[in-house]
Amino acid sequence: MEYLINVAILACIYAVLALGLNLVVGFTGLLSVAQASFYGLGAYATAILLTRFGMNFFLALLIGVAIAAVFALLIGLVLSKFKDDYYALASLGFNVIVYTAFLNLQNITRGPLGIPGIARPTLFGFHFTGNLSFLILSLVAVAIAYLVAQFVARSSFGRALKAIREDEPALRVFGYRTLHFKLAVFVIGAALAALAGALFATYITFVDPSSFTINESIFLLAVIILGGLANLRGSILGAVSLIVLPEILRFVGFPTEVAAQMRQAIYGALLVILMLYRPQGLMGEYKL
Amino acid sequence: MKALETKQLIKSFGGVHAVDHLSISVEKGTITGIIGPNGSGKSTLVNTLTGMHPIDGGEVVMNGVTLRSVNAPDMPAYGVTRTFQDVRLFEQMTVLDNVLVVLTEGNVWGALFERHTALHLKKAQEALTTVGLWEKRGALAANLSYGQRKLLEVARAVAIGAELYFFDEPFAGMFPEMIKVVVRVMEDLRTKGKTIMLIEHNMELIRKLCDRIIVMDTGELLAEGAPDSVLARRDVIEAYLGE
Amino acid sequence: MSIVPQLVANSIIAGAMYTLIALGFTLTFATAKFFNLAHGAFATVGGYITYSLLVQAGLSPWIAIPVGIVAAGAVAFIVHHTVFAPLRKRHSSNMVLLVASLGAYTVLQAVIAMIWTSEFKSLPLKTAERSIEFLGGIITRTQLFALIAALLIAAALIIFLKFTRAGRAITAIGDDEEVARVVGINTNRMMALVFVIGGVVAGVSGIFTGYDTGIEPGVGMPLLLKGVIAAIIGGVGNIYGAVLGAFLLAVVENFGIWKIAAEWKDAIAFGLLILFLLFRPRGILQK
Amino acid sequence: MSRTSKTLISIVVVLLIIWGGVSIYKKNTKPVITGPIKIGVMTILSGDLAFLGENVRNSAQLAIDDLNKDGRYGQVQLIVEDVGGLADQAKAVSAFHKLVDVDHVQYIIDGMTSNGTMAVAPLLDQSRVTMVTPLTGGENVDNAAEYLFRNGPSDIKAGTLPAEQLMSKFHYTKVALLSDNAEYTNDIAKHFRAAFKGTLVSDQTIAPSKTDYRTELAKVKTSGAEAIVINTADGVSSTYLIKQARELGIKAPIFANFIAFGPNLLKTGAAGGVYIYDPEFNEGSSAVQAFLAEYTQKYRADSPIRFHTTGTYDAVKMGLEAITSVGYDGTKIHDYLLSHIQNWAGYNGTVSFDAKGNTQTGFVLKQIKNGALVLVP
Repeated sequence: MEYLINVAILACIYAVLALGLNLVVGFTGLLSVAQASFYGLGAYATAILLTRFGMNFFLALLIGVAIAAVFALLIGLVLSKFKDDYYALASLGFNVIVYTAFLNLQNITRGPLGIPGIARPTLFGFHFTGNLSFLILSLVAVAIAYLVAQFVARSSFGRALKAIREDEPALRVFGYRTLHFKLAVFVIGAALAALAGALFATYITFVDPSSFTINESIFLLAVIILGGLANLRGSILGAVSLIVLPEILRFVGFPTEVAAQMRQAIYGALLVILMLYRPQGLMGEYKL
Repeated sequence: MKALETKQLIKSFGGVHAVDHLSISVEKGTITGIIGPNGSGKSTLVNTLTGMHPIDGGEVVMNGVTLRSVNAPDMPAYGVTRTFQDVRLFEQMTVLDNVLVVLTEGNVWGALFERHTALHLKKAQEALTTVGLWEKRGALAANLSYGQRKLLEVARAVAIGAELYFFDEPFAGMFPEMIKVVVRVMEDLRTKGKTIMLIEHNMELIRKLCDRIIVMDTGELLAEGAPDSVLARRDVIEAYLGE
Repeated sequence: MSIVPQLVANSIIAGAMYTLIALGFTLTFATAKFFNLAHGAFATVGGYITYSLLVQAGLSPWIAIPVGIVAAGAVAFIVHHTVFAPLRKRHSSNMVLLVASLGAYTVLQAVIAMIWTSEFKSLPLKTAERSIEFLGGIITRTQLFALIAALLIAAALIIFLKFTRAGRAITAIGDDEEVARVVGINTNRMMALVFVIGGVVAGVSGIFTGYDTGIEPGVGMPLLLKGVIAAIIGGVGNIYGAVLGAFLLAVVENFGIWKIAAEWKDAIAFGLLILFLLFRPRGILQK
Repeated sequence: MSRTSKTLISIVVVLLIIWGGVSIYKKNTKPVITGPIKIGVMTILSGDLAFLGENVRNSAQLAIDDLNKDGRYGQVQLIVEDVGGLADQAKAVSAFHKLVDVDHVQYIIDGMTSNGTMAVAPLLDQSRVTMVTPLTGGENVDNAAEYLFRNGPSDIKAGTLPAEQLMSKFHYTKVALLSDNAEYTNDIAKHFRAAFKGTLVSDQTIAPSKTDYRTELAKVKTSGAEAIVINTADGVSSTYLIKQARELGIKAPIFANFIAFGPNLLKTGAAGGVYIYDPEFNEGSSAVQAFLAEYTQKYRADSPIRFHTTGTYDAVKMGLEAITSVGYDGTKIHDYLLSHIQNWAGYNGTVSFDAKGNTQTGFVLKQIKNGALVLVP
């Protein structure tokens, strides 16, 4: 049971990440490979505020989200200069830089030592220490993330995002200052990533830089592409399937050394096959 | 009363003047044809006037305001809108969304907290009905026929409701009945006192629609005046036939 | 003694390595117009095949190295044939191609790890490594060879593109694929050729990496990323640019970690990339 | 189209979940206490460090076969779970829950890098499951959890011992330190800096798992160091460092930490004369040599990290000892290890757990001489 709960919690965390990223990639067509850096910013901010200042989780969470949002604003400002594959490359660059900062700014992040002993969230004296209660918290987070994403997607803002994705210069002629929209959606995506980060930090109760590499960003890209671009339910589906898949492989009984590689091979093959036969992903409404 | 004026307008690409010290003026409530051989700078002129290319010299006067640089997002504020020669729809969006997006809030905060209203929908319906695309409102723009795509662009321009319309070769590749539709749209706009600048190669339509025409060649103003007189001029014909 | 000559030497060595990986990448980009991340895996394949023939089969380098290079080219051909060609026929966007190439890379890396295990391997030298005094700095014979190879391959590519029929055809495709097709160039065949050449060059870089520092299945991506940065700051799609960019990157990195601490090396490299994308997006050579 | 795919996918997902559920159910039905003794292994089976994980797994299996020749423990089952590349926290936590929840494992051997160990540590105390790491650990790991034991050598000693010997034994006053920016190497470096009384003419932190250290080494070369201490996080970067140091004509003697002594170092010609602080284990004992020989024979390769092999053997042995004497219960096993593993004769030598469940296993100075690692008197 604990095991299934654990898998469910992880799926929730990744669902929140995916929902945020899908707004940026799926709706706005900005191929961001930087989501893990905002995930990390949220996780570290929460971890530090909880361990050093004993702050309440939900306050720490808000501050973490705010910090990620500020960074997203600055990074997004630079990224807004780029398009398509150059955007992907530049955002990847930022992920590397942020990761390197986690590793080297040791007086803040403790570098590779990581930050242990992060307390589980508490609300009005209720402690989310048990995994079941934490799962409920995570599900609430997914619900919030989903509602936020849905609100954005269904608003006029969301329609404008799609138009930016399709033809930004043309949209400008109809009175849109598209830069503001691109920044706003990037910030929202980052904020959701930070929310996921706060959950991750308090669930594992330990953070270190290794969780926020470019590989994580690439994995997240695979999640939303599999689930379907510009489709929110797709993001959740993608997160669930790519988190459950390796757990199932534990029971298939590959020889252990192959199993790990097999997982990688499957991710890769999945991406190739999707691009070949279904570039919008399973439930997608937008082809890259 | 002038709807638009350019003074010594310059747009150059890599040293070559695509629009070369061009000074024109357009009366309100008229349809002005812009003609000239391919590469004479007609579309470049429109792109420059709608802020898609930065101005490299000269001035533009739009509804009374004198500008040295034109910023695309300001177009609705100046009451200006356009269609594109190379059809530029929002391909992976529905026909309806293609129109709604130009109607709804363009400010980021406003847009975030706005859903499209019945009013938006009504305007969109009017625009789409005039070009006969309302039934297709659910289809993806990408799946329309070429002519329908052109019509959708017209609908988009009509829906936003401007004072000055640039139509960049709207009739190209349209069936006769579609042409009729667009012609009617333009005439309605004129009767409502709106101003239209029309780039077109079909001289028949030019004669039929335009009150005045402007002839461009290699970015310069070659001739202007009433269609019949201008189209009779030798140099104009030469410019077209490339002598 | 001064540290600078050695820094210069180090920059030249690193520059040569970056050049080797950047060349193939930039050539493919020049014609196919997308970032091929699988290119990194082609290099790894070359290294590992050579390793197997050299160490496991005990063959002479004169056989092992050419076969390794050919193998890399072959894998490149297969990946192009099974993944990229169909996608291009469908006029997929270059983001689709980018993601697909990422997938291809991931698969290749996993397969390599299954065959050769994840353990780090280095290609053995017949005779002991010899160090050479070079502009006051010290480099090894392998590194000197790498430098020569890098410059030779760059020259060869330039000559090939300028003076051979196929080369000019490829350049034509790079300028405008439609036009090229109209004037009767078999673009698909040429595209395959481009990928094979790219793979071959990648193979060479993989083998030198194997000799100079060694390889493990994941080595392809970091290697390629440096190549990509080099290609872009030099002016992507441009052979001269790849060489220039590679050496510029190497110099900035090495002098950077001299003044700043070494652990920021990657950040320095990507910082340079972002600066270029912002202020000189088409690279040193293109205006 | 998208509706059909939706239904299709949901079906697939449902099937997968059922599949998972069934296999879990199968495992669940196994009686917990009666039936085989289950020993869990959480380790790294992919990525650069896979060789490390495979070694732990192989050693544990061999140890079980060895200790259970006469079948005195009945059936002993080894359940190995991968924790992904460089131990991935999420995967580590999943692996733990799978072992404890599905397989009802009470005793785990830890073959993870510290980030995985740290992620799992709080869960050990929560679910009262005992975990022993035959790998190394510093302050981070030593204090991570009550139910976490370390029978591998201590990072603290890995820092202090070289510092003392460089002064007292070799009388070096100007030393260069090259240290990877990784968890345990930072720990080692910290204690080295604290204990070394001479001057560190060059003290550089280098990015882990890079390949080109020429510029860092150029700095060292110009610093005029009498000796160089190499403190890398894996045997790969150390190989580069040593190779490139010699290529750059750096003659100063090199002292490397144990982990720097990767499987490749002996093969590297340049490594001749390099000093290694090798974790001590009962090398003299014929039993240990026999076991290592058995390993080589069974897996057709020498153990890449021998003290992991012996440490894993000890971990298996003390585990089986505890289980058979107090029953298959994490808490009891934990208490047994604390009370009974005192001056306990194992392949790592004489082992005693302190109150925090850590041994004082240390290091011995060795040197690479013509392709072999020999003890320095």
